[in-house]
Amino acid sequence: MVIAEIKPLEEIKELVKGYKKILNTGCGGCTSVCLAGGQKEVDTLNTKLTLSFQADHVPFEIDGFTVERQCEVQFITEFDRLVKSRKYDAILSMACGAGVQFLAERYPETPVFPAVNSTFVGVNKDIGWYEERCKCCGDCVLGFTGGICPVSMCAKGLFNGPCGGPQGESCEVSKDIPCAWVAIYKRLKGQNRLESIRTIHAPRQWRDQIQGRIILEPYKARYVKSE
Amino acid sequence: MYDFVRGPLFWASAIICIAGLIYRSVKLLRLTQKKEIVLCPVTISPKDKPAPAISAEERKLDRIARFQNSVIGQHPVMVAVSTVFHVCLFASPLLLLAHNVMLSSAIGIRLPAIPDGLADLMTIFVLAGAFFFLIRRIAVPKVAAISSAYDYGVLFLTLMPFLTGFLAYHQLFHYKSVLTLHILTGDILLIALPFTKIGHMVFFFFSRLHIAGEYCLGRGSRTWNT
Amino acid sequence: MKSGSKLEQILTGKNFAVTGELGPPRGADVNVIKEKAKHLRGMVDSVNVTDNQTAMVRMASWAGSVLAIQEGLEPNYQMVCRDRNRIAMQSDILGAYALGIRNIICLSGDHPMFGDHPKSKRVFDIDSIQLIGTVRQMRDEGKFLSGEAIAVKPEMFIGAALNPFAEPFEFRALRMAKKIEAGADFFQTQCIYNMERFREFMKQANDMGLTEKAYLLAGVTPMKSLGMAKHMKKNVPGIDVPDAIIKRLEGVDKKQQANEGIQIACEQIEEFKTMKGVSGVHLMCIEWEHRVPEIAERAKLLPRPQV
Amino acid sequence: MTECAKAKVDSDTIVEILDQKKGRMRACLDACAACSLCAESCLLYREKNNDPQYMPSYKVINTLGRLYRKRGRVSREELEQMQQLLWSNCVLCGRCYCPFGIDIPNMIAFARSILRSQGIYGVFPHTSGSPEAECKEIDATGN
Repeated sequence: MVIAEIKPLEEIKELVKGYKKILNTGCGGCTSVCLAGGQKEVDTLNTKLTLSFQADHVPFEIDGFTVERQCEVQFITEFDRLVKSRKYDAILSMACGAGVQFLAERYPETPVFPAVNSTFVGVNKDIGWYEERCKCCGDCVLGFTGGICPVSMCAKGLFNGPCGGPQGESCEVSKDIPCAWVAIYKRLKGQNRLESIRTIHAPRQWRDQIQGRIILEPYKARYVKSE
Repeated sequence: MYDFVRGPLFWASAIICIAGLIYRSVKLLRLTQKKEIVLCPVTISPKDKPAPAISAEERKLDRIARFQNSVIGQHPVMVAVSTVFHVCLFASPLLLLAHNVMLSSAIGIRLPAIPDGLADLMTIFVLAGAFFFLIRRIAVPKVAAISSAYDYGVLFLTLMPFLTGFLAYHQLFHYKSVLTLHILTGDILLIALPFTKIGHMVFFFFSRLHIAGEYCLGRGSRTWNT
Repeated sequence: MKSGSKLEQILTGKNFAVTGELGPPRGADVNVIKEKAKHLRGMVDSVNVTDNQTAMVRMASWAGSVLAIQEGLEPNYQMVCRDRNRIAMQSDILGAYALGIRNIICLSGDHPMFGDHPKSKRVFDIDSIQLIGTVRQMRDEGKFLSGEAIAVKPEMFIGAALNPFAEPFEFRALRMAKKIEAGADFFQTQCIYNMERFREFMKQANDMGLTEKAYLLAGVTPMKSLGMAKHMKKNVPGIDVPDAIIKRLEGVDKKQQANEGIQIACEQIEEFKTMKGVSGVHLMCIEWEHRVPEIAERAKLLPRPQV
Repeated sequence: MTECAKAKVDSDTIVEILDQKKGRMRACLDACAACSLCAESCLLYREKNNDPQYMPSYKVINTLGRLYRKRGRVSREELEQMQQLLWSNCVLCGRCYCPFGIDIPNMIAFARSILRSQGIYGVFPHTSGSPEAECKEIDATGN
């Protein structure tokens, strides 16, 4: 899932400064799961902002509303009624960058601000501990790397690693990070699949260079423009 | 009848209660296992600037916001009533002078006793709490939606010894019958304690204090087996 | 001949090659290069011109290489994958060739985290093996990575780096094989201190027939002091300093440590001269260029052959 | 999925799965005091105007709770009602609060796996539920 981190309060305050009536929107998807932008975080942030602006003697009003996911139209339309009736000056979104933009697109006349930093696609290692596993590079190589991603786990993102830098089994950048390629080598050796990294992997055709778009095969007839 | 509920039945139910609670605790222990807490460095890069220190003011804000949005801040009445209810539920029967005198004469140990007036007040709190819960169950839609006969039954079961105890203390109705009923319902409650949802007392201390999770109040040093 | 560079001629002529290192300055001062070149001229066959070494901003390595040519040295133009994508790299290769550069060394590069801009965005569009393949394709097939034809091919002698001391050890020879397959003509190794492990590695490389397909120059860095030895053992990634070296430096007077360091290096070079599969040495005397003549002299590497 | 297979409920399989986590799940179900304090922690409960059907405890009691109570002997219709509660009424964001520390999301996930064993899958607004139905729907659009 997308892992996000809540922005420092000062930064959020700076973003919404000057707007008197704000809607803070939570997301029940990834940012909720990683404890960054769910309903509880919306409530807590709203209390903090209210108290903080109160202390500054700045008029400020904030509502909170959380929907299933902000990356789907059918869920963000839930905000329509509120946005129309309450006439907000600005919207804060605690969803990932995708959700923020989807909201901004739906309410083009209202400024939409992010309250979290989307950081990576990762796993839930333990409660409150998340680790990156995927860079969404658009061309998965896990098949030949023993299920260990060199794009996100190797500091240099090498496809023909390891470089000359590992210190023991650690990456050259920090002894606290395991070298992805040492791990790849070991796993493939254990599976008797070293062949797959003895061959040279050619420069790849990066797919994450322009905005990504996927239309599933069965839906192509429905959406794809005919030339 | 009086002698039976006071004598053999009481001892039987006391033993069943204690054994049952131990059984529940052991079972929970066996359903869970020690969780190894892996330590990891907070910053990976030695050149990462340490996060700016959070100001005392922001910490205070954070505390207030957390408190206001916690269950205490959101449902102060409910939390207050249930806290008082639970404290009195335990304290009044355990610390009642009359109970302790009997306990002392039977097995020679006794707990510190509280004045009868205070115990009486505590009983009233328990009854009031039970009444509050009852009204809540009936009148609040979200509670009504999940309330079954079992929930009412357990509430009744919990309430009865206190109601009869209160009546007996104030010598209302036929004393001996009320007293017998008091002891009988008390015995039944003791037996029911480990085997009904009242067993949440064990679960609460176990789960909230020991099982890792967002709302864990302790270190979270245990986890479920599967 | 692939490029006809002096280094290539020396190596193909079965002469024991010596390469040196010339780090461009952290500034636009040409005199720094002139000064360093003065000590290296005539002592080594070609010099590595490093590409923003340890991720610190320095004068561009192609510019340093051109300045080296002007000073009468043949440059081994280093190129790392850290800072440029495949477009910039191919364009720099064309430019370098046009300016008279004939040797190129393709490297991954140190991570930006080590440098003065630790939070810059790393590129690594292609990795070092892919870069070797790119240069080979440009030279041998006359094609860009895209497959389109190049009007005048950049004919470069392609070098690569090799660290026999990093994990996983068993994979290091295989990686050398991969680099040869990609198109590496010669290798320079990481600084060697652990001779035992190096001998082991060479045996592996010889057995696999790798040293018949590419030239290998053994990396030598004389210890300036005990402090440097300890620092390298502790802090420098991928360098294996055995305790014996530390002990040997500890055994001599502080003033004699530099001398002892050079002595150790000379002994190593003597062994490399006769070691099967080793075609030369790569002398990395970091910020110690003025001692290169002395080292070359004492290691009996002089005079350098004329080609 | 044929209509015939759809009508049948394989109670043995349900019981088998129920038994796998019996100790833990029963302990959790037994601990629920039906206090309703979990309600507000559910974003859907609040989004849907405090509809009790979205309350975490309601969802668990009426799905997993019922499956244990009836020892797996439930009708297809009951399972379909559970499907509503487990998929439409829950996004499994994992944030339910329980004063006793009952791990409600885990119980919902477990109940979902039981329903899947009976060929009942997530309900999505654009499909009729099962992957088979989704395929059919796509076929119907001419692909």
